[in-house]
Amino acid sequence: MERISQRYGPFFEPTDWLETKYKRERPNNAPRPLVLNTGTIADAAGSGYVELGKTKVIVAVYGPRPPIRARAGVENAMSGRITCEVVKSSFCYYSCESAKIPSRGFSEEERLLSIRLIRVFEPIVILDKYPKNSIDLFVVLLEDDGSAMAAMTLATSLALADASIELLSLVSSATVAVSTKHEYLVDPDRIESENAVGLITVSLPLHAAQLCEIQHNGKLSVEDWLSTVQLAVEVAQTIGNSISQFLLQESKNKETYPLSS
Amino acid sequence: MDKQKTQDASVFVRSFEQQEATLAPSVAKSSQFVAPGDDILSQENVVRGHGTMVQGTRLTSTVAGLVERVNKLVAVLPIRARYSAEVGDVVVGRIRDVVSRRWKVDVNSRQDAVLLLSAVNLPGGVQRRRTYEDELKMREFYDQDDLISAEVQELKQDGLIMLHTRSLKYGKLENGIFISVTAQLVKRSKKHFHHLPCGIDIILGNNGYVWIYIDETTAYAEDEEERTFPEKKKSAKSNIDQTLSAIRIRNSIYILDLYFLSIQPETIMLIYEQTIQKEIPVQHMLRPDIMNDIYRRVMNTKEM
Amino acid sequence: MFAVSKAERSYLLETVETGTRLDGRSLYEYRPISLQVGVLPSASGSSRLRLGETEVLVGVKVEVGETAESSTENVHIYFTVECSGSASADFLGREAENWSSELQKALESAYSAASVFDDERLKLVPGKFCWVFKVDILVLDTGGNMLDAIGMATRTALSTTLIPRVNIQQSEGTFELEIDDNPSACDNLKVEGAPIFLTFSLIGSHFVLDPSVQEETCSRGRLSVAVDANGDICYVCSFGLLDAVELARLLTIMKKTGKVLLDRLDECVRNGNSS
Amino acid sequence: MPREELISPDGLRTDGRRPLEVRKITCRMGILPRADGSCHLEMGNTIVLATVYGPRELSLRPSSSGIIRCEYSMATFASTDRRRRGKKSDRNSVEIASSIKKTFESVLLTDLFPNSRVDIFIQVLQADGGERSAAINAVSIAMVNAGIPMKDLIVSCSAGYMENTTVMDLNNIETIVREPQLTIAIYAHSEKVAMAHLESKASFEIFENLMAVAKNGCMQVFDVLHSSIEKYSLRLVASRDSISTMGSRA
Repeated sequence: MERISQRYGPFFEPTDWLETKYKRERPNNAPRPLVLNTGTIADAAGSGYVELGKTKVIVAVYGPRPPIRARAGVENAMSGRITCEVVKSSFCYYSCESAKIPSRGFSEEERLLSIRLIRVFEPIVILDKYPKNSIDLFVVLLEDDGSAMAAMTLATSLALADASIELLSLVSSATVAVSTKHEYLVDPDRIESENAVGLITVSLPLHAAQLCEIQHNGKLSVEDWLSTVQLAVEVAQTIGNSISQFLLQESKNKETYPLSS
Repeated sequence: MDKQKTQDASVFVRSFEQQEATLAPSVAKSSQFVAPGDDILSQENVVRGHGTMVQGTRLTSTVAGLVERVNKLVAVLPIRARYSAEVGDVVVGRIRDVVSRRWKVDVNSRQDAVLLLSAVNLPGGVQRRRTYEDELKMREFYDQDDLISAEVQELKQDGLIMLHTRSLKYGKLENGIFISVTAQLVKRSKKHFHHLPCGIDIILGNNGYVWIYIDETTAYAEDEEERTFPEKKKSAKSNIDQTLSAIRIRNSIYILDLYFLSIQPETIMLIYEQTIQKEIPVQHMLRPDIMNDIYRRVMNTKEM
Repeated sequence: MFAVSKAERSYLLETVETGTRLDGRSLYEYRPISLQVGVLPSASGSSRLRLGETEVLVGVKVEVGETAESSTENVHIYFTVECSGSASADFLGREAENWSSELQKALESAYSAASVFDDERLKLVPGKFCWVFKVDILVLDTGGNMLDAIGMATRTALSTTLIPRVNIQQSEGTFELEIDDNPSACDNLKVEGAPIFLTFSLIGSHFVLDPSVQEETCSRGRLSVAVDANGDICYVCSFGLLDAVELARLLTIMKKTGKVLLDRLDECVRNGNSS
Repeated sequence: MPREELISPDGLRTDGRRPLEVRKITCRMGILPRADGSCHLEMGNTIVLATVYGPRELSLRPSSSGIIRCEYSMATFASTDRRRRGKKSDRNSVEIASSIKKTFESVLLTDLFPNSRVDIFIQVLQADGGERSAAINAVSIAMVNAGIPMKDLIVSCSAGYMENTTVMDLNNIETIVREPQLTIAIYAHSEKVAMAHLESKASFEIFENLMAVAKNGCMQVFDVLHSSIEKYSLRLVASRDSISTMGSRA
């Protein structure tokens, strides 16, 4: 909890300055420090908080509960469904983008992120166990300093586990950027992602040799692409292991709680 | 060679325009053609049928088509339109919704047809009373999106179609391919369940919905031994062959529909055999150039 | 919404198991493509493409626009994907909007990655003026695999796009642009680098290329890749559980098929222009 | 555009037509197989695509006669100045859609399909004047293509008054001028007016003149449309019957 209150200064420097002066302060293959938390939101069935460097995401899960807005006719009632609302906090936009804040409703980016999250978790959540129910995800991206989708996936995974919703497996995710100098940068921050020639985000279930989602932007040859994906998978697995460690620890803490009180 | 197989990005303008060129316009104009609003040439005292209306002193058409005269009855049948039902028609339909004691069925008509719970055969006795449990289990009989075959039982005053499946040959459709065609291409006939010579069964619904399937009961009837072990004994090889013939039939029907040719077992087999004769692999059947070729051949054989 | 019954779904799965699809295609085969270029005389470039039941119309408008000082690009390209009324009837509420912004995003991402417009002739005044390409995509009929159809149609529309010649006069730091209106004095846009999309649907445990609506409805996942003529990957988007080991195999198929597809499209445009 | 240029001293218009001449009309029916009826209509450089679905299930409360819905939109690339218009909510589009809806409500025999609806979608692919009349003509053909019963065929044409001449079927350059312009849709046989839309004020004599010219234009349009419907339909009938006779012989 202490780390949440820690403050970071936003970047106000122009981008071209950063391009020349910017230097990665950690090894290329190391992700940024990861902060995990669950149960942050008392009201929700489950919640997860993830900090990936300066990128911060909080997710609340409500449900399984009867859908609030039923969609007529088309829904297959025999399995549940997932809804998702991603919101970028108004202070998460950086100087040049601040003008783009939509006045109302969701921006296009937020809607696309919501669809992506739903697609990641649709095959993972065992929806057959929740017929006629809906699992609602509310995601707030507090600060975006690169790899936001990965952080959101991790936080959602935590929140779903916290809500004791039946999952095939925990989901882990990682982003790898390929820099102009053809370096593989694991877990890139905002500047690195913006200047990358290739940016790959991979989400995968921890306990199967499968992938839930791949998103790639930029141009790479097939061989490079495959090796980048391979690297991202490895990183995601490492991150995933720390997530499951964390959850294990949490559940142990919970078990001991009633005894101590 | 491999390229030929995996790819075809061939160009053609519009299939209908190509067809125009190939079809000889030698149509014996046996009856008058009318468009909406056109006068129908007729004597006095005719009985006006579908597709006609009286405007002042004139008898006019309301659709585009040929004038049909049966004794005193004058009617115009539209060339293409949605299905208009008649009692006794066999239809293929898709369950659109399950509501209280009835299914709403899409039959390509002006409105959804209705299949009452009391109009289906329930397990355990044909004339059993419909209980409350039956009502709850309606989705187990026919669920949303399921395909069924049924017969038109009754037409209500406002055009509502009532269906029934009270016969063993009607009911849920399984193990096959669905294809939708123009309803007017399927002529009303005594028989709508056909067993084609290639071992495939089809249901030609009057409403333009066609179901192509492999009827396992007839397939195994020949061999008593095998009949006792269905599914398991089925050799994979024959299964693939059957599937391929079913797809070939599907594509043949697709071609008939595209070129607006009458769809009946004979014409389907004509296309089917033509493609076998020319050794056209089933995946190439729907290529525009090949379809055009098949069409031209079929029209030529007809003239001979 | 496209309806598929359980029986149809299981028959489709069984058939795909055996290596064929319900319209007779093999697993890695495209539906027949029909193409027409120059359909809209008022646009700088246009094409109409039909892929099976899917039909799209693309119009390209070329304008000279102002650009930010820092920008070094010669071309700004904007995509809009719009559903014609008859096609939008297949969607409910927000779905159409999400769907078109997804397609737009994919196109933008792929085109910005592929650096299509590295052409000297497109140079105007760096940091001052640039070309603005507005690519408007109108979906006439939705029949599955929209992304691939749109990708191909966009590429062909761009390849027929005519760029007017511009005379640049410089006087006291201000630039005067004089656009040559003569249609014969136009340059053809070079789009060798433009990518196309290839989409696989995951049906059962098999991947099928160029899914139809029915196959899309029955699929558990999707893999869309944008490739350019060199076989480089410009964009990837996938969802649904897919085996990591399959990726390499699928990419080889895509690379090969993409090449053939590009050749065929180019050939077709050439034939269309000459006749 | 200076006015003198609209009609040359020889009495020819900007696109080489005589005042009482409609543009070249071509139409193709049944081009979108998934729709019940569709029509791709070109009037000179104006291209319109109309699709008709139905009559199909009305999911609302029951009604004693059929309900018609109409959507009109203009593609972003339709006009030379690319504007982000054409959204269904656009005021101009809504107005045209509702006027087309009303026009066809009067001519379709909606009593024949209670509890059903007919959906009309109009997409203007290229706008070069006379979109309203092109749209009506296209919908009319699409209705025929869908086999929906109608009292009469509706045809539409525009007329304008400029430089002391009345001309029919205006193109884009001619519509820009602020002079009286009239678009009418009439029942082809009974010649009843189904819709009339006048822009700018016109004196009574000019109005009558415009009316007569537009009507004349409608009849020219009707001839083209009727013959293409006949050609298309007879081809389909021939196709259908040719093989069925053979089928019975086999």
